[in-house]
Amino acid sequence: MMSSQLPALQVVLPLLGAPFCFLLWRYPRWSWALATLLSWSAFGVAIMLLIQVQNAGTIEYAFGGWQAPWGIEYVVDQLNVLVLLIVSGIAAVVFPYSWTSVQREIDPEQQSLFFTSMLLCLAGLLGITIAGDAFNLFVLLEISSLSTYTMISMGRDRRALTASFQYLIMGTIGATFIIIGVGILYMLTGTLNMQDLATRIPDLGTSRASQVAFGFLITGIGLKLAMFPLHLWLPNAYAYAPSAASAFIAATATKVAVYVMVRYVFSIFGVGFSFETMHIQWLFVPVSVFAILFTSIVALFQRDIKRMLAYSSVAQIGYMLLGIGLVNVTGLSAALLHLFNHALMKGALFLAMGAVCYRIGNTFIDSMHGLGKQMPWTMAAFVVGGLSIVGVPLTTGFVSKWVLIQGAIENGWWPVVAVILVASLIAMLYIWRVVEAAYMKPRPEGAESITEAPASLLIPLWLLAAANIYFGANAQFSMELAQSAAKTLFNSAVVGF
Amino acid sequence: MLLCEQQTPRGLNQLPRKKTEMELAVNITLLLMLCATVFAVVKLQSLFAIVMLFGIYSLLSAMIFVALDAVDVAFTEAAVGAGISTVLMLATLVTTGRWKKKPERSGLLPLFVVTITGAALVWGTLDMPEYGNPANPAHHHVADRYIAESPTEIGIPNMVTSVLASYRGFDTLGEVIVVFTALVGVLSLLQVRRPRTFARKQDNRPDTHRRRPYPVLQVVALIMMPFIIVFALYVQFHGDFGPGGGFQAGVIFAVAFILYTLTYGLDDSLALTPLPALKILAAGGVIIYGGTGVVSMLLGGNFLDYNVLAANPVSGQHIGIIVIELGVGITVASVLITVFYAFVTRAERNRAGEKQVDLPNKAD
Amino acid sequence: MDSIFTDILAGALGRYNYWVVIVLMMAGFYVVIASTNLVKKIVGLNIFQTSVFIMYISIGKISGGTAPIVWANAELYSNPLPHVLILTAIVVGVATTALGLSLIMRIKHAYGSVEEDEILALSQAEDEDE
Amino acid sequence: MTPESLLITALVLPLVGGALTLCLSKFQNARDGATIFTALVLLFVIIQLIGTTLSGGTVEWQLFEMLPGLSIEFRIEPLGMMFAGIAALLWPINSLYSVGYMRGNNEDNQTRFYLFFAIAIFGVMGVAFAGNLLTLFIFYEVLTLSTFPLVTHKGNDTALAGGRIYLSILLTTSIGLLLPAIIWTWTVAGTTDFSAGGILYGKISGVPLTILTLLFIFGIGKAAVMPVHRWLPAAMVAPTPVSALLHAVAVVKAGVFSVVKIVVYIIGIDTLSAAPWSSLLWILPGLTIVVASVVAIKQDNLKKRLAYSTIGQLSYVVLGALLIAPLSIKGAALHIVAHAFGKITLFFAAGSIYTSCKKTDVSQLDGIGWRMPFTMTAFTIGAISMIGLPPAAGFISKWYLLMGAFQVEQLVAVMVIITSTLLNTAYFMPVVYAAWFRKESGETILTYGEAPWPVVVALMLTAIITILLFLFPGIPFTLISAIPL
Repeated sequence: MMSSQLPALQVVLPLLGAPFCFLLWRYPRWSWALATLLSWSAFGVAIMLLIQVQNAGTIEYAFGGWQAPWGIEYVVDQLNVLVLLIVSGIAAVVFPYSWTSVQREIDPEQQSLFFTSMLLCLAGLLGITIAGDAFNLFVLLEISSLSTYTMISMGRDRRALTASFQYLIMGTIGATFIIIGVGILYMLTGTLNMQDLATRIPDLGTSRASQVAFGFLITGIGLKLAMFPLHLWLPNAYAYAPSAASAFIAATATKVAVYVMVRYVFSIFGVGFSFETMHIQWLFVPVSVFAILFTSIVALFQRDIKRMLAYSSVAQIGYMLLGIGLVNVTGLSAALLHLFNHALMKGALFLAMGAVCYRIGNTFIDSMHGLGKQMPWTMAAFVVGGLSIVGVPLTTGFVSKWVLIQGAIENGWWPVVAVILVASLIAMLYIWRVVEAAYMKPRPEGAESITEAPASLLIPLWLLAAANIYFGANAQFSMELAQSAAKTLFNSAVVGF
Repeated sequence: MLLCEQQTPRGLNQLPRKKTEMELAVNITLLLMLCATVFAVVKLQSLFAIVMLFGIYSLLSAMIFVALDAVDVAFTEAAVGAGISTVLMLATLVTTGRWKKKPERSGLLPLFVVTITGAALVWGTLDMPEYGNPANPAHHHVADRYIAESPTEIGIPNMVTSVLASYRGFDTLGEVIVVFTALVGVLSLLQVRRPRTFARKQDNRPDTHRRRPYPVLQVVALIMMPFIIVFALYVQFHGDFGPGGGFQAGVIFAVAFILYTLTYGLDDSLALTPLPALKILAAGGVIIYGGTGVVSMLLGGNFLDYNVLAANPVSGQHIGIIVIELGVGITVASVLITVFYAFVTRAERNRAGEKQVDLPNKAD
Repeated sequence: MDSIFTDILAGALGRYNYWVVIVLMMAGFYVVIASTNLVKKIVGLNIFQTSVFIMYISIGKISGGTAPIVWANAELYSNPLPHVLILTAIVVGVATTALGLSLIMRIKHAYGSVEEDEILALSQAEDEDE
Repeated sequence: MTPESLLITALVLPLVGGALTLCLSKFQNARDGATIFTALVLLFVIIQLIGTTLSGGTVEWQLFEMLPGLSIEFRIEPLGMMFAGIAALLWPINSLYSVGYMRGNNEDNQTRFYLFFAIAIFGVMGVAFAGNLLTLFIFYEVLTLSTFPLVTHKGNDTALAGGRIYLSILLTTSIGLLLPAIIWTWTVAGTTDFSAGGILYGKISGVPLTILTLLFIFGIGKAAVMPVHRWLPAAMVAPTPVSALLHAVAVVKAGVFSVVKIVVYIIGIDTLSAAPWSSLLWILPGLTIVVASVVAIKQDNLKKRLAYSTIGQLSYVVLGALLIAPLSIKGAALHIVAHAFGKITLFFAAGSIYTSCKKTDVSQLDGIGWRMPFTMTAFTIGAISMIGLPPAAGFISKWYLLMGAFQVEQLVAVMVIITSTLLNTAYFMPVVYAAWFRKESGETILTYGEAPWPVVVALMLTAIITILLFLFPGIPFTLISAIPL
């Protein structure tokens, strides 16, 4: 009986845990413990779902016992089980980390509110991923967005407030665009269920209204995933949010948005409509090429390393869109694989920055001189993550770039190959700046002596760093998941799930 | 193209001509009024006027909703848009000031973006299904079943409530969580505190912070409160049969306390509804709603499957809907009250003359 | 000639509702992106969203129908599903508004202004100080 | 021990040595002893493996699979065995030399030096035994990254600037050119395994094949074919033992070795010779040879002169490979060996001079032969080998290269080889002449003699091997004739 309820439990556990977490406002430690426990259970559920999907194929769950399309359903398939695994896995690492980090960055009265927000955000992201209903997706999107705005606004700098507000405006515009798109689709098909939409949209042919709906959905989701040039909210949001929040959001939120994009483009509208009627690749490819180059260069000039990583994220999202824009199985596999890998690397990098912030109070590059000797473990983990961003062999980044370049070569798009490689070199430069500061510059005279971050920060950090190496050396697992999902998405254009 | 051919005007012709013409006239009038309001908002500089116009805009759209047969939506829009949102905006203006300082920036780029977006939409409407046509695809497939089956499957006459609470009950749980999330956010940004505490910090004038008593208003408010609360309870439990339900009831309930705060001050209303109690209720409502789902799971159904709550599925549905509507009402009422208190606290601090300085962004 | 004209008129009559709503939507959208005042931005956002609500409800309207509450004389009910969706969306909207307004009050407190360009200037000065 | 466990030992041993030096960092003698001991054990293991290879055994070991069909795996074949043999033979000698050099010059951070040196040797072993392109690429990068701290060992601005050039050129070429070439290969061939006759036969032809070959040649920046040679002079800021073993032998040989290996086992000689303009490819290394030799003449700094000489000599190997004649490829392989011993001797001598009297420029070397007779004797032997005169190893390899050039009737290539021999003479002989036949200038009042004994022993050893290789070329010959051409 338990196993058939898993899809609901995946979301309901953190969702209903949140009010309890909130009720413990006098006891932040308990509130954190509860949140951590729930994040672990969510990860457990995701693993069980993965096993179920691999054994039995797609799982459907009807809320309230109402069959879709009349009721709301959850669908778990090859594609979103991967995303569920990423989101809950990152949460299972970041939640334990958050306690120590939050002690330094957030006032005790607000801590349980922070943990509640994190839990709500987790629930929202998981819900978006698993939702099989276009409108339910919007509701869960708003849960995750509102909690994200809250977390960002809790940053210590006052610019956190403006960053949060800017994100709120952009995010709400994005969400409104999404409901406009969903509304038009409903008007044309009479259904909100994604599977149902996927079977009915081909009947519409190339109607103008469905093209407009497509446009609004892509723009709305594009705002959410920081598609260049709609990314302006992202750098400040990541830079000024509390460290634990930055790590969690950076590793998961945009990934979920990319997933939604893939879901709409491939399964709901279908390959034929998206790529042959709308030619969406002619948007994705130039935009992502420009994003990759431009934001990588901007990242080079950042003083705040968190902000540098944020710009790097925009570039990395470009890789994923590029993979989608290649319109071949290899490219899509690369995009999905990078979804997984980028979560690991950015998670590790932001957690490392959180540990630095814990000790020195900021993440400016000039404050990090000589840290390599004083915080050897933290900086070593940063280097691992950084190498992964660059795409050095035996890290996850290498595998994604390998497959992405392979996809580009299959299309014979040599300039795109060149762009990917040039961007790797730029990434090398911006990671190198940090390495040089930390390892080759002496600690400034008179600076107070710094000790290594506590184990409660280091253990989660190294879990992610080690995952970067493990999945870089043995990418069989992630690649198989990504590849089988990509194949399904391409092959079953109509029955998109 | 397929759609255009489907649009047989027959359905339209069979309808009483007069009624549709009336609808058309009302509609067009209201829409024109909406346009006028919106253009005033675009042009005006006074924030106070803008906010008031927004209230009017909401009220007008509520009227449109009535004209378009969406009575539940109209009820909610009136309560929320014209009510709570406007109140919250006005409370914000106390802190931020009533006037915009500068004229708009040169709006060429925004104008361009808006024009493109609008043009795309208009282009899209050209082959959209005709407005109001009963043959439109939107009205078939899924909606058919709600209209045909819900009175027997769920057993209540208000189809909106059936869909809201049962068929799409999980959406509504999500909606309650969104409200709850907003509470978490507002509480993390603003504090709820008795104004007396910081008035004392600022100076030693003991009484200036208290509102001058408005005896007439206070008495009227006190008389009105029970009626408002009774009305809220009516809306809460009558939602199955007519427009209304937990959300609208929650808003009305909150309005009673907002009225009380406006006339008696935050000190007194916080004594009436202490903050911890409000927080517990806010979380409690969510737990009641979610708990219903968990119970149905434990009884062997899917999450939020009310059929298993009683021996007879229809009475199960009844129980489920009543319980979850209660959860919605409790959460919405307590969240809105708390949010309002938080806004008032901030406004009171301003009144108490706290300096506007660059403080580190900490919980103040 | 005449039939073309009536066709156009019929088409326009079938769509005027959408068109007006689009105008409203775009006006709200314009206020959001063009206004420099944060409060006005939030008002614009609300207008934008409310207009989308009207669009949804228009989709659900059936000419000559009545509110979807069962009563004896009713022959045709309007579509209840958009109503449900918009109920949810209204609530989401007010939640966003409350959060946005709280942020504005904190921004006012931290920067002493709610004008976007002034805040931007202050932030940039801060960026350079670092 | 089974051949397989020998292979694993050969790979792991340098890392163990590195770990040992780290553990023993407090005890200088024990630490240095550990390094030399590890090097000797490695030599022993490699000799065993050479035995296995000569008797025709094949050894394979797969570490893990990264992606389906794409794994980290090792496979011993004659060419790689030869490369590993050179490195293993020179590591103990170089370690001995390092001990003398590092102590003689009171260098800081000696433990770090030995640690990264050991990691670099680990990289070399990986490159030598790589069973496919991916493995080769990974260890190639390990070699690049692990030598960076060695190049910047002094830690001053010059060293950092040199290090930056070093790293940026090597990484840029490998990521920007070599990596796409590898992925391209994988995309068309479905594998990156090294196998006899190449894997690209029938998979790719025409101009794309030529482009792919060029990507490989320039992508392997370590082969220093102009214009991607700039990193090598820049790397000369490193302590001399590093320049000697790594930038005369291990790193640069890893480059040319990879080129030869790719030409033979990936592209395949027959496939390559069918590609358009393939008969002109040799012009790239040919030009490099001439230009590098001319530049070398102008260098006054001895290590810089040696560096440009290295660039020229490396291109001999590349030239041998790109002439696409079986004989020239054998010559190329042989030149890897010959150049290794000759050039390391020369560097050892330069380091020896620096250690004993801090002289770095050619113009300061008048009469130095009589103060440091062993050093300069060794230098002379090295120089003879570089020029390609008997009785040194360089003679044999150049002979084969010339034969190869005749075989494919590239008379211009023959001219290039002959011209460069003259140029070699022009930049080495003045040094030898000055050292032995010029009088020391009167201003020098310093008295100095030979460098510390470990330095002298080491350089004499390599000089002797250079001559022995001419007299008894049996083992390298046997290995080379086992290369499937």
